[in-house]
Amino acid sequence: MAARPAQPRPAGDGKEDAVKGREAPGPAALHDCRVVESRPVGAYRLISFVCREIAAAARPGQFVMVRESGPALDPLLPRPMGIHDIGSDLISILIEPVGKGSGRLAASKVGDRLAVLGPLGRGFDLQKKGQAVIVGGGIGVSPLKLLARALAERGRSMRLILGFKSRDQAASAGLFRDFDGEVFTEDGSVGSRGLVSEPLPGCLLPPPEGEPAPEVFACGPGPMLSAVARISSECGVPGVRTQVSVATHMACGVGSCQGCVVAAAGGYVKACTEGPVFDAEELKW
Amino acid sequence: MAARPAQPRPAGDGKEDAVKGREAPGPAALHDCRVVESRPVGAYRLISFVCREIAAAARPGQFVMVRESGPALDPLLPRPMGIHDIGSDLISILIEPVGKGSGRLAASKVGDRLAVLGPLGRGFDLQKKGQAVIVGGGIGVSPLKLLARALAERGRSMRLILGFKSRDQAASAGLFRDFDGEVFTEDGSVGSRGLVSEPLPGCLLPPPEGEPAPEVFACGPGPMLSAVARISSECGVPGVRTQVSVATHMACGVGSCQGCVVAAAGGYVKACTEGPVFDAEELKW
Amino acid sequence: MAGMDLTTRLGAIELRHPIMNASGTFDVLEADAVLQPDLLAGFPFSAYVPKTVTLKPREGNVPPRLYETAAGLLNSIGLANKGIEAFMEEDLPRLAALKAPLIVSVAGERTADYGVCAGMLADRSEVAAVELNVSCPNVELDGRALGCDPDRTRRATEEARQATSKFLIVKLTPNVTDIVALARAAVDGGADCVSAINTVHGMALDPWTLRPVLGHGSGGLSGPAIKPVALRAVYLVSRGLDVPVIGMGGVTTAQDVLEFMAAGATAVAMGTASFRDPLLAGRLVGGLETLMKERGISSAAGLTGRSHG
Amino acid sequence: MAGMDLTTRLGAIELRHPIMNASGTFDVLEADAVLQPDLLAGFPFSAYVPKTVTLKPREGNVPPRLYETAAGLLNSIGLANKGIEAFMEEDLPRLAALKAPLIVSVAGERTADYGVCAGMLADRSEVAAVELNVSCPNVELDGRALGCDPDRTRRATEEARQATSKFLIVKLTPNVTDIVALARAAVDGGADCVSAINTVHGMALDPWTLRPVLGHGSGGLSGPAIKPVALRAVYLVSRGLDVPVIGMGGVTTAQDVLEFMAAGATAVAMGTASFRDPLLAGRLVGGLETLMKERGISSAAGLTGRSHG
Ligand SMILES: Cc1cc2nc3c(=O)[nH]c(=O)nc-3n(C[C@H](O)[C@H](O)[C@H](O)COP(=O)(O)OP(=O)(O)OC[C@H]3O[C@@H](n4cnc5c(N)ncnc54)[C@H](O)[C@@H]3O)c2cc1C
Ligand SMILES: Cc1cc2nc3c(=O)[nH]c(=O)nc-3n(C[C@H](O)[C@H](O)[C@H](O)COP(=O)(O)OP(=O)(O)OC[C@H]3O[C@@H](n4cnc5c(N)ncnc54)[C@H](O)[C@@H]3O)c2cc1C
Ligand SMILES: Cc1cc2nc3c(=O)[nH]c(=O)nc-3n(C[C@H](O)[C@H](O)[C@H](O)COP(=O)(O)O)c2cc1C
Ligand SMILES: Cc1cc2nc3c(=O)[nH]c(=O)nc-3n(C[C@H](O)[C@H](O)[C@H](O)COP(=O)(O)O)c2cc1C
Ligand code: FES
Ligand code: FES
Repeated sequence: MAARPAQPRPAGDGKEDAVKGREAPGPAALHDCRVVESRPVGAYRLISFVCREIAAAARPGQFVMVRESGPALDPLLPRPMGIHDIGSDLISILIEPVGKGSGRLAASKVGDRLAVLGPLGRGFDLQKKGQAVIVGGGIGVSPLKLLARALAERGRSMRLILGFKSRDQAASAGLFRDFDGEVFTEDGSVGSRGLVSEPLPGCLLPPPEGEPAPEVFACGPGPMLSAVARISSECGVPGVRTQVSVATHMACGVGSCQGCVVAAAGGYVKACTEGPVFDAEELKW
Repeated sequence: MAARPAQPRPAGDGKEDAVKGREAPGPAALHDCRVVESRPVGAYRLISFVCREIAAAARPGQFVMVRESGPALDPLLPRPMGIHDIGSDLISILIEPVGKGSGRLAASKVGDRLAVLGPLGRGFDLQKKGQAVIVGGGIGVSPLKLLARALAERGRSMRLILGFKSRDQAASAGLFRDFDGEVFTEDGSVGSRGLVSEPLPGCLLPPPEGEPAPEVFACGPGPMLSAVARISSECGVPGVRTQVSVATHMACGVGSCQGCVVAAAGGYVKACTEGPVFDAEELKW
Repeated sequence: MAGMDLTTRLGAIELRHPIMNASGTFDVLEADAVLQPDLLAGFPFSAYVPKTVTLKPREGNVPPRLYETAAGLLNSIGLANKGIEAFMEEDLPRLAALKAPLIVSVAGERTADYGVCAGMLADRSEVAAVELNVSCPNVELDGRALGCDPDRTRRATEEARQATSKFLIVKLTPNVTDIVALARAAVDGGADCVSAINTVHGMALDPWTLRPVLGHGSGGLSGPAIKPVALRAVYLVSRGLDVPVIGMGGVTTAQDVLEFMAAGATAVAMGTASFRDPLLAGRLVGGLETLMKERGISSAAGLTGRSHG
Repeated sequence: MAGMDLTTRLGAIELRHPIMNASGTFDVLEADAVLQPDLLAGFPFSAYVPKTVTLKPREGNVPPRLYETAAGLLNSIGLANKGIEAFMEEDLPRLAALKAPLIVSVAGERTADYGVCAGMLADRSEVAAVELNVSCPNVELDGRALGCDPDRTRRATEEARQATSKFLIVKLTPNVTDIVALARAAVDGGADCVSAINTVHGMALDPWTLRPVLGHGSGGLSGPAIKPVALRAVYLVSRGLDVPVIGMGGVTTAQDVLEFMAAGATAVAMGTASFRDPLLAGRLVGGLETLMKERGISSAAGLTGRSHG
């Protein structure tokens, strides 16, 4: 397979689609942002910082590259974090501390400064009309709040399915209390015991005559995403679309390094500029 | 000149001397210490942290190796900092932010944790009886507070001369308000205009018959120390002793790396275990 | 700043300041879309080096391709690129809009490729200079880089030299016993300039599975971690040779730029630091001026090689 | 931990766990005085390697000898040591109190010195093994290290091999094009084991004067910055050869120990990290056990080379 040229996509290809109903995004830039909230949410940590520009421009499914401000060079690079929520001039992110970079960010205190590059990436396409089935796994639930809010604003009917390993992760379901979500845990400690992929087939039923097919939006660990992609491609309902947000290692977040690629049908694609949201059927699973 | 073997000095050579009047030091160890005070003192920053063991054991002129606790590896190594003052279970250090390591330490906030190795090094020998002339320059004033306190406890008559570049440095003279100090600044903004070496000759007068000669204690930048050493060696008063505390790059602080050496008459000596306080006449200037 | 002269020269190419980008770390065509629509015009770097191109398109290595280490970054992109033909057709015309000289980086899987690529670019007026990336896995050498071998390096440079009269730069790999010997081979082969350093060989294991974390197995280390290695290379090469040196490896601050220049560089390239801040270069120029002023240095030319004494 | 076997072997030398110190970074005789009066008895490392000794005393390089870089440390100590005779007279008897095998590191300014030093130690029962530090500036090579030349490395090893029947380790320098070739030369010369890596060549300039900051000009880079370089060296050398490898370079955490072992090390040495915490090694042993348990690995032997797959 040949390398796919790294070109900005032509107009009208879904990027602009996603913009409908929101003002056009300003260009991404590096912002020096003050942390105004830092609190634990079970196993995760919710950090909010002031950034009017990103708050005005960001769309559901976009992400930011975040690092501590200052001259220390370890951790060296920013870490990609999905945009969890937006206030008038605030951005919230939800962090699972899994290593050095995320651990450091999760330790941010009120008053600390973060260097934030964003908004970045192509978010979810909100164009379609069918029932939205939103599936989140673990820390992958984070960007789904902004998505659920946007879909709700558009009056889309929604099913929200959130899956976690355990009780301390499932605490983050509390962040979705504005929406009517179902919670699954692998250990059965909260909600139903099981994986999020279990209720999924039941959500993908043929729509009433003349209505559009359901549409799946998913974010979570790789195995979850591939299960979701498989289930929706095999559900037998014509017209079901599945958008997945993938997580890969990133260095630049702006298409410069070619480090974040994932395998797609036509070759590698960059998760940072061509994603992180992809149509499941574009990708090789 | 041949390398001088790195041996612990024999008993009775001054290390023990300095202990007189204080309990014998416990061994140095790495302590996890909580910052309880962090405030600006002009151009410097005063940081206090809890460490009962070091507080109990440290003697004037000793130092600690300090770094931020935690896994971040830049800055990598601890930085040597003179012990400025001791409370019942507190240690204070005074930091001049000159680079990455000291800058990071100076940014410590109350509640932060520091990894502190100490107490380290050979402090000032307090054995002699003559008038003490204490000379500090810039951030070199820091360890002189503990020294002045110890000499005062011993009833030694003292002259305290503190020199600075400018007003913002000279603010640290306020930390010595318990003692009767004279302040010099290069720009004349505070106290007398001039270098600390200027009043020194006037302090080194022959003692009254039968009294011991004056003794100089100095800490400050290299050029200041060498001026002090020269002035006292040339003052013509027999028996004048000059102890200087030197600052060199250190990696380990415990005699392992041989990185901190300074040139002495018999070869290189380690500032961390054989110093940082030396007799001026031992060193090559 | 009044009286400050930051201009520097690579042969006949004049740079308005010494800070350029390192190949493979800044994609101006992408950035133009993501960051600033006017980036091609208000470009922060003084020269632009696109990602290395090869004769044939390369899809690059299997991901993961990145892993962060202490103050460093390991990458195994594997020279993913669309091939020189597509590059010349699609990218070169767009890059002509850049307000900075263009230095095209080429690599070959075979020694002869260097000549072919240099020849293809020889009469394109958009191209100010050609940089030979000799760290590419070489099929004639079982995948080792020809840049590790002085003889091969000289021959690859000769091929390129014969094919073009453009300013010719050879980019040195630090993964050798004697980098000065390699630099000399490049100059013997006809290079007008050397750049140093490319990434340092390194490897990381997945903390959990304990298997190599990069899809390709091992990779190249860049960033502040390698700065001391790079600074030494620039120092030695610039003392040992008469051609200008482009210094790089861990440049992150204006102070770093200052030091690489003092070590002997005529221009300095920034790579990994662009991932911390894609528009950093612009700000460093002002910082560099300040640092020079504080030290009483009034021109870039007066700064170059200042450490040699 | 029940059922955990952390013991590892270098030939006939049994180590109670894999973590030893790296030469030149832990002076147990000094530490015994400064840190803990009982350190010689309750020693955290599983083997002790003193600072390299040479035939004649060396006063070492002009200070400054240290400079911190991003996640790394540059040093130019210059093998300051009291000479092998004074070492054998003054230090060896005291080191006999250590509850850990003693590995004496020697270096030569001439190739023949390696044989002389090894011979002097040959019948000292306190000495379990001899390590040849081939990164010492060599007077026969204009000050370059003989460890950069396979032929010289083989000859130095042969000299030592002929002079002693003790377990013989050759410590490899990473500053070469092909470290496996150097390792092979050492084994050809009779080495029982190789250790890797010594420091990486590097340099720093004084931020203000812009002159080399180290008194000696350049130095050796150690610490986490070089870990990816070291891990790769251990991986390649252990795959390419049949002798045990002692891995080092940036080891700072239990996770690092785990990774070096998985990369192919039979034992792991900690250097610069001791400067962050001189008694770290003891705590890493417990941490290593935990990490192994989490991954279902029950012995050090089962961990070594696990990345090779
Ligand atoms: C578009 C996008 C959005 C993301 N959103 C969030 C979010 O909202 N909240 C959140 O907590 N995390 C999010 N992540 C994942 C987050 O970026 C990684 O967990 C983080 O970078 C790990 O860095 P570390 O230094 O803590 O981990 P490391 O110590 O480097 O590694 C720990 C684990 O994380 C994996 N990892 C390391 N670096 C990355 C990386 N750059 N990208 C992905 N995985 C990595 C490693 O393979 C390893 O399994 C997102 C990732 C992407 C690509
Ligand atoms: C025994 C001793 C006691 C000291 N007490 C104090 C004190 O009480 N308060 C205080 O502010 N400083 C003190 N210092 C100096 C302090 O350790 C250095 O300023 C600090 O290490 C600089 O680190 P940096 O990363 O901030 O600077 P860098 O960015 O590394 O360098 C900035 C400047 O500091 C010098 N420097 C760097 N590292 C060291 C080092 N390890 N030792 C000496 N100079 C260095 C450099 O040459 C340079 O000029 C003491 C030093 C010693 C040896
Ligand atoms: C992600 C990435 C991709 C790179 N791609 C190339 C390349 O295509 N051609 C090249 O000559 N160098 C390439 N390099 C090396 C850089 O140009 C530079 O020489 C090296 O990274 C050291 O500089 P730095 O530490 O500032 O990044 C790449 C480096 C990185 C990190
Ligand atoms: C201050 C210092 C002194 C060293 N002295 C020696 C030495 O005498 N002999 C030797 O073989 N290696 C010496 N080394 C190299 C270390 O033993 C080790 O190989 C290297 O530092 C890499 O390990 P590290 O990153 O854990 O420090 C020294 C390293 C440092 C930092
Ligand atoms: S993260 Fe650099 S190209 Fe995507
Ligand atoms: S600082 Fe290591 S020996 Fe003094």
